[in-house]
Amino acid sequence: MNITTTTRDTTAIVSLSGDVDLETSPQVRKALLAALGSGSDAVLADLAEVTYIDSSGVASLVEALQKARGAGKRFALVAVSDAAHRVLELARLDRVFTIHASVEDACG
Amino acid sequence: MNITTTTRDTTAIVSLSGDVDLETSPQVRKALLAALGSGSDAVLADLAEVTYIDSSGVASLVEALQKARGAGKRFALVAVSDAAHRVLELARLDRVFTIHASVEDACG
Amino acid sequence: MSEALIRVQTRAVAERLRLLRSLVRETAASAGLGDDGVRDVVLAVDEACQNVVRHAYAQAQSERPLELEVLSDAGSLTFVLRDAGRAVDLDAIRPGPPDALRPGGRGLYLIRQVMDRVEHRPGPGGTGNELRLSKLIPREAR
Amino acid sequence: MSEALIRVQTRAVAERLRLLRSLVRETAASAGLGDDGVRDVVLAVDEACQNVVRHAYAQAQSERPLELEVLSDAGSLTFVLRDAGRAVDLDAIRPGPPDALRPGGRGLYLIRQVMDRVEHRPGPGGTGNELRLSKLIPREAR
Ligand SMILES: Nc1ncnc2c1ncn2[C@@H]1O[C@H](COP(=O)(O)OP(=O)(O)O)[C@@H](O)[C@H]1O
Ligand SMILES: Nc1ncnc2c1ncn2[C@@H]1O[C@H](COP(=O)(O)OP(=O)(O)O)[C@@H](O)[C@H]1O
Repeated sequence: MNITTTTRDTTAIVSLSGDVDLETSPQVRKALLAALGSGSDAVLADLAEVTYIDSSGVASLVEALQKARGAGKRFALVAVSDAAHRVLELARLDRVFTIHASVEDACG
Repeated sequence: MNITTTTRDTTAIVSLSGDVDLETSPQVRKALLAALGSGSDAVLADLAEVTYIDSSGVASLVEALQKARGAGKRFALVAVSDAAHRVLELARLDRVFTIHASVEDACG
Repeated sequence: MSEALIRVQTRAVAERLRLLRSLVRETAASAGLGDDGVRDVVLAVDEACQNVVRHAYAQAQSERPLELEVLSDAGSLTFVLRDAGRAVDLDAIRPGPPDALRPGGRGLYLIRQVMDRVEHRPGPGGTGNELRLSKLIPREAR
Repeated sequence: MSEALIRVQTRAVAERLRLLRSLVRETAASAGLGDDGVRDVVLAVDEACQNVVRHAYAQAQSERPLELEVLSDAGSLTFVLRDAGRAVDLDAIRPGPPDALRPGGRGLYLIRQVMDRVEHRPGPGGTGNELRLSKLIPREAR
């Protein structure tokens, strides 16, 4: 599992790759909350390279969404991989999150 | 594991793909011996897509080589994948077999 | 007649889940569940295993056995998960779709969504749980 | 102190070797063995398992237990393979590089080439074998 956070103007992009599971989701949670705590007014979670995500990974995304709402910031998912999309669907969260096809779409 | 036998002039090309192990090597052996038993005067085992080979797979290749020698036919390996080459090396067979980079090389 | 394909014993810790997933993936794929079926089954069994990691034992407990057995018959694949924690009544936990804005509480829901049969048996004497998760194998793959 | 990562029990039949390889691959990769090391260890353990499949039990025997345990310590990974067949003296079989033109007889040679330590113990009372195969983990990966 790899996490990279980059910034584009006032948007923080947290890119995840690999398996997000009970072992690795605490780091994902930390990275998302850190990005939301920084000066940026929007945070995007780029899930293009996510090969697997479980309920603990989904919980990190939900927590980030909540925190963003509380702080009046934008939080969205970007380039959601098939593997991740399936789990969001099963968890009935595919309509709860804003999902963009690409970082360009999300920023445009 | 997949085995395809094609013919080019008087050469039979047995292409293997996947894992050649104790479960699948009997089919490999059968395909190689069948190719040697046919009218062709040369048999090439194309190992480009071999992801794994164990001692039972190597044994099938050795048996084919022996049978070819007995029958005065040519038997060679072609496009040996890294995975297969490592095992031939460990078994000290990398110099025993004639190895060509490609089917073109072997037929040229 | 079902056949035990494999039985695995390990410690219920997060660091073993990846290995268990790869094992589930491999058995599900060779049983003929297509890509989508394999993916769903991997998720369900992982969620069940992670419940053992998180709920079956006290955090400080170092003995934390987890056993996973894979049974196969002509028409289905069954994953039997055993722990030696406090016996619980999982059948009593039947939430609908979890609250969209609560982070946790999705594991059992996902498991029940994805598997064709979910059976839980509390162990005898209040100790241990056995969870049996079955998935039908598409007729054309049998 | 070595830790048992996982213990696996299955029937010693050719159809299970693929699954065992994937398990070995996954444990070797997470232990930090690098692509070449992983590949070599997968080969060695597969050869050892396949010897149990081919030699430990009479062909007609349907009970054919095979157990594989993976132990890890800071510096190495050990695969312990147990069968319940006739105890043999594997240490007595020490061929050099096998005859180029004999098809069989390469399993133990490959295992010894690839692993850093190979220990065999015949079981008590003439029954069973335990083969321990260890591989050192490169210092930079520990
Ligand atoms: N193996 C288990 N041992 C004890 N309790 C369990 C076990 N599995 C599940 N539970 C209980 O079931 C509840 C619901 O589980 P789940 O739906 O996976 O959501 P979560 O684990 O996020 O709470 C858990 O909170 C726990 O109380
Ligand atoms: N688990 C085992 N039980 C009984 N005999 C074994 C076992 N493993 C190896 N052997 C013996 O060791 C011999 C050498 O094995 P190996 O080098 O793998 O070559 P091969 O299996 O092709 O003969 C075998 O022929 C067999 O007699």
